Amino acid sequence: METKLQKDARPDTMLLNMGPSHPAMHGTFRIMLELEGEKILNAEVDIGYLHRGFEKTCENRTYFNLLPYVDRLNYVSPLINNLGYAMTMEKLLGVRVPERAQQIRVLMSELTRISDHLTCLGAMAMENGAFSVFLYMMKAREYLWDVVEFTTGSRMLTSYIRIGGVRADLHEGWQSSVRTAVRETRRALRDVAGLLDKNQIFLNRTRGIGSISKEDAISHGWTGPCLRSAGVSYDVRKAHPYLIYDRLEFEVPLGEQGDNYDRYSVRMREMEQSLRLCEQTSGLIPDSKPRVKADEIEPTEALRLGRLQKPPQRIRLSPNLEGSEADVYPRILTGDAPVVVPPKEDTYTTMEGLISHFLFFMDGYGIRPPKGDVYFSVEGGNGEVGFYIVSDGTDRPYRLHVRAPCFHVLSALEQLVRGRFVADVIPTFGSMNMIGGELDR
Amino acid sequence: MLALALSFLVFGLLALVMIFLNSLFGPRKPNPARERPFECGSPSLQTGIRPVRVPFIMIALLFLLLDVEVAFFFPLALVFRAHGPAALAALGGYLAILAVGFVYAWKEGIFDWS
Amino acid sequence: MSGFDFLSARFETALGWARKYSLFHYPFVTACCGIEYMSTACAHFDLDRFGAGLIRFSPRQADLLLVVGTVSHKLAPVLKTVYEQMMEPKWVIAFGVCAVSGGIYQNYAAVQGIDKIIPVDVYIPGCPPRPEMVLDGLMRLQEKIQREKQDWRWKKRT
Amino acid sequence: MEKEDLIEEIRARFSAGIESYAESLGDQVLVVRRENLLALMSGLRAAPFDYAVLLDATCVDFLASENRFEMVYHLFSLSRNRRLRIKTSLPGGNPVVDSLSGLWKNADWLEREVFDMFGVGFIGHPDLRRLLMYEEFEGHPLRKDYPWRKEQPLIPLKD
Repeated sequence: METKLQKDARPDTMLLNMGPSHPAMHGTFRIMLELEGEKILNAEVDIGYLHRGFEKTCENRTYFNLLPYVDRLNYVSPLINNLGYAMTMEKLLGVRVPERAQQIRVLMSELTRISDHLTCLGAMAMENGAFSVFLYMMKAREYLWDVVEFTTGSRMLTSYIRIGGVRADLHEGWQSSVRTAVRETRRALRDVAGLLDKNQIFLNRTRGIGSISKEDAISHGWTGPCLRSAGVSYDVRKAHPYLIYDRLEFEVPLGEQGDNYDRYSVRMREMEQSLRLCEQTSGLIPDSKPRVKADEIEPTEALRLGRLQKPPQRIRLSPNLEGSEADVYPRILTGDAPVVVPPKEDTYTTMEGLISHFLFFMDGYGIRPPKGDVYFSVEGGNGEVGFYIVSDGTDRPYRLHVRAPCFHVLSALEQLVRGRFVADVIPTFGSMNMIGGELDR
Repeated sequence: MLALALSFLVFGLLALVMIFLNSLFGPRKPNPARERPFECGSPSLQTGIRPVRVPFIMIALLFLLLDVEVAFFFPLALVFRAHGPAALAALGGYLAILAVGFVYAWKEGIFDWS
Repeated sequence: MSGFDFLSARFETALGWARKYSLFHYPFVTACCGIEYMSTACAHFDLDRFGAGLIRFSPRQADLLLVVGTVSHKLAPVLKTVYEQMMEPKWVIAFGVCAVSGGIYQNYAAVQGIDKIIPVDVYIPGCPPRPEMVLDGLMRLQEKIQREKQDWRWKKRT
Repeated sequence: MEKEDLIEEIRARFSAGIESYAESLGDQVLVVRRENLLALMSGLRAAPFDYAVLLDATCVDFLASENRFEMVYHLFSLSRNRRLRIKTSLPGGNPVVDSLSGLWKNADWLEREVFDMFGVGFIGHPDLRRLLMYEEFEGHPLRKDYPWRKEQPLIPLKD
């Protein structure tokens, strides 16, 4: 197949593939370069190597089963995708989320935003030769993932933020693990800033390279850290405040020239702001009252007791049953509409609980929002993550489209790379933080 | 002298063994795909070696010349302290001759590309 | 068992031992498992303790192909080319459920498991697998390398 | 920073092209005729309304209805911090609409993706090719009548 680049290439130039399976191309991105020596005359981008048919799959899954798919869009900051999807559905259903769930959501999405920037900058520095920066940042990320893991159960792709709240309350002793994570991340950021900020090699590779003007950035639909590095102050958390961001104070860092170094420094300063947000939110969240250690009994025992005319006392199930804390539910999940998995204690002990649990998962029932379409967006790691959902009243979305921020950021890569040298492609591409799952959906 | 020869012998043999160890143990499974160049997994955009533009060749020749010139500094450096100013004069003469060629190439515009 | 058989058996275990602990892997990273692969290869869960830490980005110098993440139909020919251009002896690890069997993406775009394209030695389930599962998968591959009949040039082809 | 709502002025100035206006869940939605789309968009991008960012452009396939495809554009004005959703429906026979790549640069890729997934043509698009799928792929996967699991492998697969 003759690509466009091959058709209008000069005979004496060299055509090079910076192909999908390349260490710096995150495995699923290909740039075809027309080179005259080291200088790039023309570049053509070829994406779609990680197109997994997300939007088609969404049309065949129920709203509740979509959560794992939504996690895997921007898989570096998965909780923010969950948040975007859950809030879009809550806007469509008109459901209010309790205060504590909103605070936990802010804490969790800020933690994953930091791990998103850590991964992006670590990979960018490693591709430019600073391998130790990558190791420091991965070490810091382990602490952040510890907090996420203890609360949600899995390190990365959690499906923790559900429609109508969050899946479980914070784990006991969460304040100390958040404090350790923030302290370790600050130390790692200090080391990396010392290593890279005035490093002449890093400056030569990034300062003034891949720079974009404000008008071009806006015309390419840039949002997020890349747009802010061009000097345009647009952050969805400030422009359209959601959750409790209006009550928390944080700045929006801006860059001047919009080049690679500005994208790097905006992300570094943004991590500092997210750390401040984590501290403020953990100060706001009242510590959950210690769980009363009643005698937990197994479900079969509960059923046998339930058959008696009047079960002796309120049956408390053993905590290893998924979602069994009935007393915690009202604090972390909405009670407005039947959009939440009923607690196990009701399911096992009352007939209505059993029916509602069964109905929730039965085909054709579950979460059925009203007909119509809705668009809502949150500030993701790379920019504005927007969900456009068209619902036709059944329990499966008729159409679900995701506004992927790095799709727009990457559409400007050809323009930024033309006329530069081959070595400049790596830092420019690294600073844009391309995530395959989000770009190709 | 013996120590020098011995070490050359031992380490030379060791190097040779290491090199041919691979051809002794490596399995031979010829595979046509391995003849094609590796271009990050995607089909290569052009076949064969393209003609190289003239400025590249000129730069390569000039580099060859100057590199050999630098190679001659090393033996001089070994005996430099023994001969004092005479060595310096020899070095200056040697450099001056080559500098003339370098300046000529520079004026001919070898460094300003299209 | 004649003297030669004894010698070649001892020699094969030595060769297996040498190949087992010097695996240079080629990370064919595509999707979410790549982020977990990063934490497996980095300081905390260190892949280097098993002799497999050195990352080679060209198939000419790698003997373990680590397929990490979803392989879509557009990427399948790329994976096949990279596998064929690898040097012998070579092994393949399918890292993550998408590489093992297509995972949660059973639709028009994703290949349902890379063993439809290339032969696979070890399958590591999980979406993404925890780093401990990856290390366990690597240890299983090392056992397999130690046990299997080594292939070398002047071997008596039985 | 939020200036007053200019939606009334928009409806007044472009009343020819606008079919209907609705307020759904707090978002402003304009349904526009296909012919006046380009004129309206360039007008909205210009000074008083200043919708400088094309947030998103996508398409929805209503298989049952006569006007099968519906293009949905989301615009965002940085200075006025307002969002606007613009819809235009295209007949199933020849789904063709004017391309916006002259106004916004990211429309190039967005429209290529919609062409790849739905087969909607864009007049005036500089280089309308498949973006996500490979050239040998027949059909448009996101159409409702394309089967969900119909694979078209590039290389022969061992089963």
